[in-house]
Amino acid sequence: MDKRISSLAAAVAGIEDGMTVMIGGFGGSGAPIELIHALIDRYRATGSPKNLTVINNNAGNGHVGIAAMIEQGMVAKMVCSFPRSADPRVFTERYLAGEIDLELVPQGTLAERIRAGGAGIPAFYTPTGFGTDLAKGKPVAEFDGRSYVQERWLKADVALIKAETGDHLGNLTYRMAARNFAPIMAMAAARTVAQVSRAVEPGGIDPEAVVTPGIFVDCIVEVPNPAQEEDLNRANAYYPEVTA
Amino acid sequence: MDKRISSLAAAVAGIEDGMTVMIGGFGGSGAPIELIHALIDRYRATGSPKNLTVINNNAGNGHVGIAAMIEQGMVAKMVCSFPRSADPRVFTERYLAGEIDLELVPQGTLAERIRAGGAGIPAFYTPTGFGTDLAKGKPVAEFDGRSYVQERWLKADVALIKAETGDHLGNLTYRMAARNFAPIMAMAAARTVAQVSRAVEPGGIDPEAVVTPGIFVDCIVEVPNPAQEEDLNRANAYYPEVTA
Amino acid sequence: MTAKLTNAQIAWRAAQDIQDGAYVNLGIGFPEMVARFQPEGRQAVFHTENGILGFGEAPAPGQEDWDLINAGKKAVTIKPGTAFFHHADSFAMVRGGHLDVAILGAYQVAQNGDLANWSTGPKGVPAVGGAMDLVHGAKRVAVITDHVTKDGKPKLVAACTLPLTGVGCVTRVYTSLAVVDIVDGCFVLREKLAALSLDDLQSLTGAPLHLDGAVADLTCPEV
Amino acid sequence: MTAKLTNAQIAWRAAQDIQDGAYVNLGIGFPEMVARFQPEGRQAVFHTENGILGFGEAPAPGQEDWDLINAGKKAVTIKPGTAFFHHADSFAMVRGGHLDVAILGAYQVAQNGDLANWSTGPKGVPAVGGAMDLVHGAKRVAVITDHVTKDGKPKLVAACTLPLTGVGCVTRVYTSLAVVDIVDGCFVLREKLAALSLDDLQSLTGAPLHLDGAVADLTCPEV
Repeated sequence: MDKRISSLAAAVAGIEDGMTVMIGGFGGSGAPIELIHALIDRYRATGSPKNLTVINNNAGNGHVGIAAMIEQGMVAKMVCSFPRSADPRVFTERYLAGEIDLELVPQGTLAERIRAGGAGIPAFYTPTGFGTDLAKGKPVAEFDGRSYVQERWLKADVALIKAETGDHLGNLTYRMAARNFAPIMAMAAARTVAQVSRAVEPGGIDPEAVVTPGIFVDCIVEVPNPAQEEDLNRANAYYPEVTA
Repeated sequence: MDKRISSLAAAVAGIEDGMTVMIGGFGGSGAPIELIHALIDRYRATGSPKNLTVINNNAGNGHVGIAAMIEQGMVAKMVCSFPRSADPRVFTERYLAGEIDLELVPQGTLAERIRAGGAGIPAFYTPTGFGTDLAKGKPVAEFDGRSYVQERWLKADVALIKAETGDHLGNLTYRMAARNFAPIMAMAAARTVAQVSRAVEPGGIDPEAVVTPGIFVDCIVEVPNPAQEEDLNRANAYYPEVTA
Repeated sequence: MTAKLTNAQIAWRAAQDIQDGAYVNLGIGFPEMVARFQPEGRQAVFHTENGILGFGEAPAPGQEDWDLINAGKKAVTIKPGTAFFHHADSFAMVRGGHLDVAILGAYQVAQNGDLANWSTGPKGVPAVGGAMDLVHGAKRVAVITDHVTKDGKPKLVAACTLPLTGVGCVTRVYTSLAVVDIVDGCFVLREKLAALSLDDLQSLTGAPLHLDGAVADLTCPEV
Repeated sequence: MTAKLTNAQIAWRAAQDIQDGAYVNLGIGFPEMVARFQPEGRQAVFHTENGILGFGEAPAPGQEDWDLINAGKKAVTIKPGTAFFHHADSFAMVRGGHLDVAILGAYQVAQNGDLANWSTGPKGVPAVGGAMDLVHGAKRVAVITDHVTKDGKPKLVAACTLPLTGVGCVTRVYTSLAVVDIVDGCFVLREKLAALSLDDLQSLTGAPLHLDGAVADLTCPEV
């Protein structure tokens, strides 16, 4: 078994129109920029995939990564907790124009719904959001005298995540707070694609230090020295590059 | 902040009659033998704690560890998935005599209930056990055409766990499959006591390799070269030692 | 009666259906034997409930490390690519549908896929372990078992009389006499020992055996 | 009107109530300032939603590592004892009651402890982040805020008119004029600026201020 895929294009080939795609990252940290841009390349070349539902904590920043996907018109709906950023114009304009849907989810509920999707838990109760607009229409129940909201699992067709080290069996480690949503998204997607800064042979990761066991990962593609979204935005980058 | 406690006796001092105690370990691997035996010492010296509810995957093996607690008469109820072992006589005899209660829980449901207790999720739905005797009397619900059982969180007053390395802030790593229930029990108990084979200064554990962050741990006590339950049982050990 | 397959042969037959790279959980006891018979060129990744993925064979006697055991509390080894994780993550793998196949023993399997393999009734100390999770988690749940009980009663039955492990969960049964699929509430015979007549097999089976195309000969090497 | 506390002074006052070794989450923006004012000899352990416990101060400009940020997307640093974890574990810490205190900003706080701090109404793009989890998770939820809005309206109110973040969750409010506890559905005044009369404070507050023993002077150093 060898889960390595040699090209970014091949890694994102399975994503089709209308799919739900989880994308790792919290702001720029952990954003799999190269995978996202490979998907944009495919869309620009073929017109597909479009009408995507994207699950991410945020809704893009500047004009790269998820913001660039939205700018290209690939995204029909965002599921996120905080669709704001230093430069949220791309999402904001489309949202206010009614061109993109938003499902706003409290951050911890978003994380738990994703984890539930990966763990085979179709629904759970949380105190979060009880009595607020974000719980409207959801079942509520009382346990031990306290009120809770019932929330459903979230699953995806594909997860695109960024990891630090990956072995051929798909075992992954992460880099600092770039870990964030990646381990749980890897669990919750039917197919998980990880870009890794360093691919190693099995045995190259200490079994104690594996964060995402390979069972949750379908393929890895090595991207040494990946772009950092924050750096791109500080340089006012656009994807695709704006030519004069 | 320094969570080190110098003696096993002090580490188990807070456990009182009638409390619920989670004890880490799967069979012998991860069993905090020294903490358990310190608790037995206290019971023999003071008559307390007794009437304990113990949550563990199993129900003791031979005459050491949890089996010895049961043999001493400290345990009123076991919550576990598999109350059998190579030598389960201590539990078996008391159970068949009606002297100890048993709540039998499927292993994955046991793990998820404990994790839910630690994560503030009072109830969740699982397919496990649906239509079986172990789901009798529990609420059921259908999601997307499939039937599920509602299960409640499990919490404890105290968790006793065994870890490999612990720093003064309570960050922990484990040793191989001795990890098992310890990380989730640490989350689910009001007070978590960890025996560690090696105590280190903060910074002595790679931040990426921390398995249990210190927020889940109240105190650590160093026990170099801890006993392995399996070795004790192969040597027909008793606790306290049987004197001729 | 025709010579039936040995347990090792049943395990061998089950192993032939495991694909290269499959994630597999083997129930404790008899099913553990399946790991010995992986076909040449295929390597499954074995999962154990107590938090190891990709473990290796048993160590040599005397080389056991009792922190490195499987769900049956037997010593195993690590291999390149092994990963450790805690129990909630382990059962997220199980319940979340990430295992390709779970192979379990059985007291009874019903024609609707119900499985009874954890309790023979109210006597003694009940113990369930991870079986109830496995039957609702793995993408494919297979059973390996003798075709009949020690006193000759069918283990493939119209409806389970023993306490259930799971409802409608088994899709294939490898027995000492046959390979039987469960399709739409029926036993469908896929393979049987060549020397055994269909009538004789039916007489040892507690519910009708349906045919759906040819029945292959169940052949196993001496193992 | 009496000189009110600066934001830094409000943050300083809130910091005085944080015990040594406390696990603390500071909301993004103004509440982050609380970390600057830990009293001598006390060291809190700061949690950030995006998966770090025990992080350190901001790095020097130019030294930022953008994989090492807080929930406000600002660069932080590691310290001896820092731990990284994923988002579900991070919110297990929050929702599971493991944080000793969360300190948040507010648009409105009601006398029953209701908090509104995430939305000023249906205009624009709504964004909630982790606030709704924090208010139902931390053992103690405190608010730091100016006592009134920019146009002079009370932020401590009889009932919130803005969309709620959480129901009955706040137990203490540190404002630019006072320290107010919420007890049994009432505002209970604990401290106020010495130069401010109770009547004047009441006139700036949207619900009755109750007294329960002496009201201390709210004093803060220049910070």
